[in-house]
Amino acid sequence: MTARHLPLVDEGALPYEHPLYETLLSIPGLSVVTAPLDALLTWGTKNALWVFPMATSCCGIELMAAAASRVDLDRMGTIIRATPRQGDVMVVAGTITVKMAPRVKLLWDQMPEPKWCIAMGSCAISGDFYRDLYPVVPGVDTFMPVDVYIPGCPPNPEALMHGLLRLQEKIGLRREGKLTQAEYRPGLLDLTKPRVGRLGDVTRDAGLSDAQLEDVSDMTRRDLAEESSEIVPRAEPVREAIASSSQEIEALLRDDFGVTEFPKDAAPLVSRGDHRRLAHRLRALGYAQLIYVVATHFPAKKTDPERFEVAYALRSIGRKSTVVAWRVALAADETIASIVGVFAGADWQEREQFDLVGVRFEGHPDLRRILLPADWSGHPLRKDYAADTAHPPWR
Amino acid sequence: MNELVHGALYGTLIATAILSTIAMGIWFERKFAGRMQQRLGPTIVGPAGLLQPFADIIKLLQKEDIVPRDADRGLFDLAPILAVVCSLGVAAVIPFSPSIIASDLDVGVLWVLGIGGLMVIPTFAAGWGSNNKFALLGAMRAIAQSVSYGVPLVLAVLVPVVLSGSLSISGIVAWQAQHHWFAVWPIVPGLPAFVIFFLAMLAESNRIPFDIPEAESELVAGITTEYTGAKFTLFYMAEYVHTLVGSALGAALFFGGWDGPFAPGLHWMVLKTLTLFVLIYWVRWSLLRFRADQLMRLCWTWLTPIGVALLLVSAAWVTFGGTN
Amino acid sequence: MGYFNDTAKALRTTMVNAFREPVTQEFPLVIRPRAERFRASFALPDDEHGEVACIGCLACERICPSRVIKMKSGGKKDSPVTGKKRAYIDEFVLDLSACIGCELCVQVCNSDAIVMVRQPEVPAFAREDLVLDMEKLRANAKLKTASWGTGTRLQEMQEPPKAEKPAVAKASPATETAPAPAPAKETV
Amino acid sequence: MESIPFGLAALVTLFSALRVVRSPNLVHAALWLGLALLGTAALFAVLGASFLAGVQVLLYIGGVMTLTLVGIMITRRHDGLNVPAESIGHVRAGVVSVALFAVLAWAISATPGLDAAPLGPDATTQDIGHALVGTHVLAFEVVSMLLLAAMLGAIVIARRKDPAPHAVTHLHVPATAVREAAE
Repeated sequence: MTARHLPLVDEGALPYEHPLYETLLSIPGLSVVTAPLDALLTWGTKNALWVFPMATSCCGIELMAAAASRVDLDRMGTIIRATPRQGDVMVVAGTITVKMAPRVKLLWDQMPEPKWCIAMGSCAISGDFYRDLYPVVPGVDTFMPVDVYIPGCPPNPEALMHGLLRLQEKIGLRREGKLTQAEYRPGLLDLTKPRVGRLGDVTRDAGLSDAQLEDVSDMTRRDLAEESSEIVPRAEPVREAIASSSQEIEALLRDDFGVTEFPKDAAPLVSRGDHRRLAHRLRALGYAQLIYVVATHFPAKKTDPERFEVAYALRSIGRKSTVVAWRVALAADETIASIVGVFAGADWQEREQFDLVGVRFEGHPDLRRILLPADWSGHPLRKDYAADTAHPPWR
Repeated sequence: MNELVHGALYGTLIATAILSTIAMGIWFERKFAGRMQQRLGPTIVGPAGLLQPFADIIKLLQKEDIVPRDADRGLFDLAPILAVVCSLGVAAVIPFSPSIIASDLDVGVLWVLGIGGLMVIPTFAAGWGSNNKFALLGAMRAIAQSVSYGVPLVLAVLVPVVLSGSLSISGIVAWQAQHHWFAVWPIVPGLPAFVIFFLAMLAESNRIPFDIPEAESELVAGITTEYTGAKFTLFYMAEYVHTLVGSALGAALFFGGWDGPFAPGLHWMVLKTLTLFVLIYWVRWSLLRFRADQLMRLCWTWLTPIGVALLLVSAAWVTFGGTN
Repeated sequence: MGYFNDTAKALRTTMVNAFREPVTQEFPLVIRPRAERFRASFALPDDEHGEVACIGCLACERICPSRVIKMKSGGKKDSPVTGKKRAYIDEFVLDLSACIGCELCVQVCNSDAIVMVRQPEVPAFAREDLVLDMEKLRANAKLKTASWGTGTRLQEMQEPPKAEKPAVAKASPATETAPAPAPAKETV
Repeated sequence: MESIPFGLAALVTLFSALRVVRSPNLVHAALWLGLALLGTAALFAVLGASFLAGVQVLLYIGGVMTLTLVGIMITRRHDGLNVPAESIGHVRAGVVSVALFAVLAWAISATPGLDAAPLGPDATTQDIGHALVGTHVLAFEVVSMLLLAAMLGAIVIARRKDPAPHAVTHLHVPATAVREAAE
C-alpha cells in the first residue's frame, strides 16, 4: 500500500531542532511536568474553536442556523468571528468558483496558526454536481488543506456541530501522534476524482503549485489596479415623458427605423447602425429602465454562417409600466454600439455579455471580464465552447 | 513611603480582583446572552461552561502572532498594552470600601476623566497602526465619538462634585454615606446625571448601543481587525475591564459606593458594581447600534444641554437648598 | 419618544426571554427527532431471502445527476438461498462527497434495492471516508433507520391516477364507475 | 530623593518633545506630543500640584490631543503621512531658542519670592477655586471673554458659505447627452 494520502501536517514527524528543545528533552522526568501542561494547552485549543465563516451559498444558511438557538454552537465555545485573524476554523460552506478560490486561499493564509478547515457540504468537498463545470473548483482540498469533511447538501446544523466535535477529536489525536486519516483504498476515489491532484497528495499535480495560485491572485489584483478612472456620464432622468402604447412604438420603429417585420414570438430586429439612436428615442419616450442586455451565440450551420444576436429590453416606470424589446443581429466579426451613455445600468451587463459570449461593445468605457478571472481563455457561453477547456490550475 | 506601600498592595489586590472578575464576567455575559436568546450559552467546557473563558484565553495565547507587513510595528504592539493600562488605571482612585483604595487622590475625579479620556489613544494607535482600512475607519469613528461623549461625561460627573463639594471620589462617597445617594436625592440633578453618565460610559467603553468603532457588521472587527492571539486577548480584556471599572465608578459616584446597611462596605460596593455591570450587558444584548451621526447628534443636541442644565440646577441646590 | 418605547420594549423582551425555557437541544446528548422522510445517507437493504436486493440494472447509475454511483454487474447466477437464477452485483460504490440527496436513485429502483437512511454519516477526516462501498452500504441497512421513501412507494405516489384516463378515453362511464383508490400514502 | 521622579519626568518630557519635532511621521509626532504633555502632567504632580496635573491630562491629552488627531485624520491622506522633518533654518532657530531660554530663565530667577516656603500640597483645589473666582475674578472673566470671542470667531469662519458652491456633480449631465436624448 502506498501512503498516497499523507496527513497534511504530521506533527509527530516535524523536526524540533532547536537546541533548547533538545536540552530540555534530555532532562529526566521533565515529561511529568510537560505532559499535563501539554494536555492543558490541547484542552484550550480544542474547546475554543472560533469559526471564520467562508459562506458562499446555501450551506452558509445552515451555518447561521447552527449558531442560533436550536443548536447553539456557543455551547461548545464556538463563536463566529468575521476577521480571519481571530478565527481558528475556516468553515467553507458553499460552492467555490475559480475566481473565488484565490481569495479563499488568501484568507486562509491570513489566519494565524494553529488553524483548521472544515469543508461543509458537497460543493466544498467535491464541487458537487457542478464539479465538471468550467468555473467550479472541484473541492476546496484541491488548493488548501481540509481537516474535516461534512457530507450533505446541505448538512443540517447538527451535522456542522458534529463536524466540529470531530475536529476536536482530530486535534486530540494529532497531539497524541496518532494517524487521523483513513486507510487509503485505491480506486475508491477514482469515481469522482478531480482531474488534478490534491494538496495532500504525494502525486500532486505540479500544476497546482502555490506559485500558480499566487499568479492567479496577482492577476486579479492587477486587474483591480487597472480599473478605469473614466467616469461614465449618467443619463438625465426623464420624468415628463409618458410611455407610449405598443402601436406607437410599432409606428416609430416602422417609420423612423425601417423595421418591417414584427414577429409574434420575438422582438423586432433593428439594424446595427440604428440601435443606439433607438435607445435614445425610447428613453426620451419614458422607457427609463434597462431590464436586460442578453447576447446569444448561434454557431455556424450548413446554411447559415456563425452569428450573434443581442437582445435589449426597456421598461417604462410608472403605474402603466410597459416593456419594449428589440434585437440586433451581428455577424461573427461585427461589433455593436454600447448604450452605456444612454443607460448607465448597461455597463456591467454589457461587460457580462462580453465576458461570457464575447460580443464586443463599441464605445464601452471599460470593457473587461467581470465574472471570470482576467486570464480566462474563451467565452464559455458560446455554443462551441468545450466544457473542459483548460484553465489552470484546476483544469 | 507608607502610603506608597499601601498603594502598591491595594493596587495589586484590586487589579487581581478585577482581572479575575472579568474572567467570570465573560462567562456570565455569554450565559446571560444565551438565555436572552433562549439558548443555553456555554455548557460543555467545565461545569455549566464555567471554564470557557479560560479555554478561550489558553487558546488565544497559543495562536500565531501576525503583524501585517506594512503595519506601524511600534504602535501596533503598544496599543493593546496601553488599552489595558488605561482601563485599569481608572480603578486606582475608586474606593471599594472606606479603606480599600489604591490611591486616595485629592483630584480623583480629574484622574478618572483624564485616564478614561486617554482610552482614545490606544484605540487610535491600534486603528492607525494596523494599516487596515477597517481598523482605520474604526479609529476615526472612535475619535469622533470621543469628542462627542466627552463633554456630557464631564458634565454628568461634575454634578456629584458640585453637590458634595469634593473632587476626591472617596470624599464624594463619604458625603453620600452621611447624606443621601445622589441617584436618590436630590433626584432632579442626580438621577438624570446618572443616566447621562451611564450613556457616556457605554460610549467610552464601546458597548452597544455605541460600539461604533467596532461595528462588526460594518467594519469586520473594527480596530481589532488585524489583531491575533495574545494582543487580541489584551484588547478583549481591556474592554471588559473598562466596563467593570466604569460600573464601579457609576456605583461610587451616584449610588453611594460602599455605603449600605447590615453588611461591610466591600459587599455593597461589589453588589452595586455588578448590578451596573449586568445592566450594561442587558442593554448590550437588547439594543441595536447607533449610527455615528446619531450618537453625535444625541450627545451634542441632547446630552450636553441637559448636562449643563443639571449642573446649574445642582449649583442652585447647593446655594439655596442646603445640602441634604 | 418612540425610541424610548422601543428601547423599553426591547429590554423587556430580552429579560422575559432570559427566564424562559431555552429551546436549545443539546446535540450530542439529545438528537432532535428526525422527520419521517429525512434522508442523509444510503443503504443497500437485503431482499426477503437475506441476499442483497440489487440486481445491477444500472438505473440509478444512469439517473444520478452528480454521477456518484458506480456499479459492476456480476451477471446471472443461481441463488444459493432460493436456487433460482437471478442477477447480482459485484461492486457498488456511492460517493457521498458529491451527492445532492435528490433521491432519484431511490425513486427509479424497481426492486427497492437502494434506500436512503435517516442517520447521517459521521463527518470524515478524509474524502475517501465519504465513499460508501458495498460493505458499508449493507452495514447501513442493518444499523440505520430507512427513510420513508422506497422506489415502489415513490413511484406509486407520483403515478397519475390510473382509473380516470381509460374512463375518459373510452367515454363509456357505465363500465368503470368506481374510481381507483387514491394512491396509498402512509403505509408504514 | 524627590529630585529622582522629577528628573525622570523631565527627561521623558524633553525626549518626547524632541521626538515631536524630529519625527517624520505626523501621527507619531502627535502621539509623542501626547507623551510630552503627560510628562508635563507628571512634573506638576511631582511638584504637588495635583489639580493642575489632572487638568493637564484632561484638557491637553483628552481634549487637545484628540482634536489634533481628528485634524490629522480628516485632512490628510492616510497612506503616506510622512512629512519632511528637516527644518530649514537650524541656526536661526537655535539662536531664537537660546535667546528665549535666556529671557525666561532671567525672568524666573528675577521673580521675587522664590525662596519662600512652598505651598502645602493639601487644599490646592480649593485654593485655586477661591483664587479664580475671588481674588483674580477680573482676570478670569477677561480670559473667558477672550475664549468666547475666539470660539465665536471660529464658528463664524467654519460656517461661512463658500462663494462658489459646487454643483451637485453626480447628477451632472453633459449637454450633448441632453441634446441627443431630445432629438
